[in-house]
Amino acid sequence: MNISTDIWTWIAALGTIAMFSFIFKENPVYRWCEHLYVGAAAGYAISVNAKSIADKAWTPLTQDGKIVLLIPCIFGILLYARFIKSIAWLSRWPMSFLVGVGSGLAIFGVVNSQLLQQIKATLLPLNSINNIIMVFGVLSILLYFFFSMEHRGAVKYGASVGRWIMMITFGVSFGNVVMGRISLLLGALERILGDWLGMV
Amino acid sequence: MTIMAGRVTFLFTVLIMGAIVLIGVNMSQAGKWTPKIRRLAGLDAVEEAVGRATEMGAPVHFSPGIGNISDDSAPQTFAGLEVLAYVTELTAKYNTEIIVTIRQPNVFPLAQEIVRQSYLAAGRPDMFQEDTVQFLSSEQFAYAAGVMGIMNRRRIAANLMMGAFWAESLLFAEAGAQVGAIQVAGTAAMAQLPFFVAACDYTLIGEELYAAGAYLSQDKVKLGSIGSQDIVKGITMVIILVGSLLATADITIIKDLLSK
Amino acid sequence: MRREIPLVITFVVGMIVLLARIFTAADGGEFILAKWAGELTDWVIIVSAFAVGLASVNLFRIHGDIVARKRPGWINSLTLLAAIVVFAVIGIAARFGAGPFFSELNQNLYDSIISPLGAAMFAILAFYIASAAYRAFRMRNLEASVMLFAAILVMLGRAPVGELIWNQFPSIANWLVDIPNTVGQRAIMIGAAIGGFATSLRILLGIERGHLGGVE
Amino acid sequence: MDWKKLQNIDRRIIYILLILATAVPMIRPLAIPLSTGPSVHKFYQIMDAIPAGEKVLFSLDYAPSGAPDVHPQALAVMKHMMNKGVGVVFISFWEAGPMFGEQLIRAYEEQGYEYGVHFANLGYVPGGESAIKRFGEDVAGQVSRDFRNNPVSSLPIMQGIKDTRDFAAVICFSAGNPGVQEWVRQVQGPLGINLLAGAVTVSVPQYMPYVDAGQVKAMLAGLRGAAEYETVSGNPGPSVAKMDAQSLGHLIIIAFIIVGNIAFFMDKKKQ
Repeated sequence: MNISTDIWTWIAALGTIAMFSFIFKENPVYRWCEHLYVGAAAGYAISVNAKSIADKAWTPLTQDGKIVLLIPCIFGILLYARFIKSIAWLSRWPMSFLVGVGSGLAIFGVVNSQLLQQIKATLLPLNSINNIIMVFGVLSILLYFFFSMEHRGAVKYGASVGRWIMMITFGVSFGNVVMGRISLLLGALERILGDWLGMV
Repeated sequence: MTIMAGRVTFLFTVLIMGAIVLIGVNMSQAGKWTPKIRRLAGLDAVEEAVGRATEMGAPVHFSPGIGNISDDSAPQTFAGLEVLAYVTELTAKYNTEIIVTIRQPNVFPLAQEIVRQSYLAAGRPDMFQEDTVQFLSSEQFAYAAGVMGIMNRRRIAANLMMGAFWAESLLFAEAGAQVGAIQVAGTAAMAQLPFFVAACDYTLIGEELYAAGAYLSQDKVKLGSIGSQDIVKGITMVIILVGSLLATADITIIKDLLSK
Repeated sequence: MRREIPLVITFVVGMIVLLARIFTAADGGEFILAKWAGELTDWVIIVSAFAVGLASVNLFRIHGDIVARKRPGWINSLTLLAAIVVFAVIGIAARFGAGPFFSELNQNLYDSIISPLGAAMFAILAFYIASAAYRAFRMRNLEASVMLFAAILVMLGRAPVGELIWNQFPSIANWLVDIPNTVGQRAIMIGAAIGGFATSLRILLGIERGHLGGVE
Repeated sequence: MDWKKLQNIDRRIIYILLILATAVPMIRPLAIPLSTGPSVHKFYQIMDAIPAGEKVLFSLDYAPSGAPDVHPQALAVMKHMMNKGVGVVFISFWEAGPMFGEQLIRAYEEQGYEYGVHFANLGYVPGGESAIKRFGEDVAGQVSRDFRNNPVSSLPIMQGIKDTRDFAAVICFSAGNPGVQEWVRQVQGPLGINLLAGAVTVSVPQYMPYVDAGQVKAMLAGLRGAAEYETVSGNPGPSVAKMDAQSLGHLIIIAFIIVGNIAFFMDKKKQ
């Protein structure tokens, strides 16, 4: 064994153990570390975002004279209008801006990469067992997602096949990520057993 | 100005789907067509969960996910916020505390406004407190640590998670199970569905999350939209079936059209 | 006015972002919509940066109140507030060029607090995946059994020890991942895309307003 | 026997057994044989065919959270490249990436390898997808100073490098976006670089189409990919030891599922 003498390594290792302690029981040490972590992350985020306001808005605005950047800055300040009752309604402007960009981006993202690409990938020749499973599997699950009709008769049969296939999917995905999750634990153990205690 | 290569089909798809949705919404608003939504066990469970929290005198926790409103995950976040409006009114009716935790700074003002308005609509503006809607952290796992701490210390009786989730999904679901909460989750994040299905009492899968707002509110606009979505789904199924049959005969016309 | 302007803002910026992904300049040169859309995405970063401050106000109010009234756990709340200030000040000093001392301190604080605590939270998933499997994977009915067997087969196919037991486990696992898993993922994605499209469209066109917190 | 109780076994017992099952083999490896897949062999052959004196680029696109799955891959490939005398240049499009570059370098600097000759760390470039595109087309134009604040033009290893085609291979170690998908879209497609990938386990199915289409020449999948690479290159190292922990961890979870089900059925039978 070869215990580390670096103070930062100690902090990291003890913090890791404190977080792990939660799984046994919520306790005062975890509670303290949780608050420290939330505060630290918030402070860090403030510094990162202050820098991005400086880089993305202030510098181009003041040095390159990019006046149009006043708009997002005003929007940003309007977010705080909610604290003043008489002009609180102004805080909806920046929100509707964010929502607008989001819905525009989302329409492109979901239709192009999720809908069209996935439909295209399902158009397979029905000449192998795998392809037949693929095409009819997708169809039966889509049947399950019909909301405006009760599942009766043939629809009920098709939709329940769809449900089974989804259950297999969930089981497979679950089993498939176990390795990735154990890897994370090994990474944390390495921090404790290796970096800190020097046993590995 | 010209259409980008490979985006022609996208343009027409958006126009056709958009027309179907708009016509459905208009007909539903005009009372000419009222689609009925089949029973969704997961959503009936929402009321059950709030009811149980009331019996136990313990709070309800709600998370609208960790997605944003200004990127691809926006629709899931909106769907989650629709459910939040309904759940808040429900808790106002039952006089039960709700704790809403937020990860995205952008989502925070929206969620706060929705909760405030819902309390107002239910005639209980007094129930709104500064810590009803809590921003925790924009850092994914700091948010998770905060949520898990709150669930434990406040001994929540119901845990509702509706929106876009990433790796923290299982952290919440297991921490919720540890305190014995009834848990209902809903997400379209494929990678996290298995964990919700395994660890929660009820899970809304994919599109069910988008149907939730309509189902709970029975709002005509939303119902019309759900009906239209079913029509779009029907067309999709026909395209897949015909396309595969044609592909079997070595005709790739539909596939080529989709690549335009 | 109060109602219309937000709807107009949403519609206009949403359309710019969307159309910039469909159309381009005929001569292959720079396209004005693409330029605006790029500009708007930069604006999102700026507005979001302001929102971080707004959200932090909430943290200060909640925990400041706990500290001021010396409610139970006020020491934790004080720690939280102190951490915000310390990390924000050192971070800003480091990022705005206050010298190598601050840069190094900032890096060390990140590496030994934010990063390991985050990694530890993430690693808790290894424990939770085990307890979730134990609790959920019971052969209660056909659906649950199907899920259970799929999960076990894939686990045996992934861990090296599975191959020692039976050398066919990896190929079974691969088939399960390639075919049934893809089927499910694809179909759920198609359904969710249709739902996501309809939701976004209703918001873009202002048919849905609930997201802005109702109408006053 | 109280089957009810066994069904609701205290979860802490599961946690303790899981810690033991993973920690013990890390301290004392069991050497469970590990088979190696064709994808890893292909990856190894491509890397092994690079002659000494050439340079490769590592794009370190991961953060501490995904690192346990991806960083070991970078370690294994780094070791192979150093043994062969191939230079390695690091770039990152994730803020945390350069830190991992420094970690990779540290062990070799102690052995006397020289910074700027055998390796260089170009640091972090913000801007996601568009940054990858610009960097791909014009390396020196995008990064003028490296992570250690040396002018990039002064580094011997960077002589003769204009764009990413001048590297014998580009390996994107990726835990999400921006990462493999952006490299394929923005650089591999337009420039036709020799692109390989190291992926977190969860992303593997998502990237398979790129491998099938030949856009990504070969891929390492998660920690297991790293362990297989160590085995193939004849230097079983830390990742191989971790695979033993993986095996025991999986067995523990499966054993618990079985115990839970036995208890469930016995309880039902009793009733």
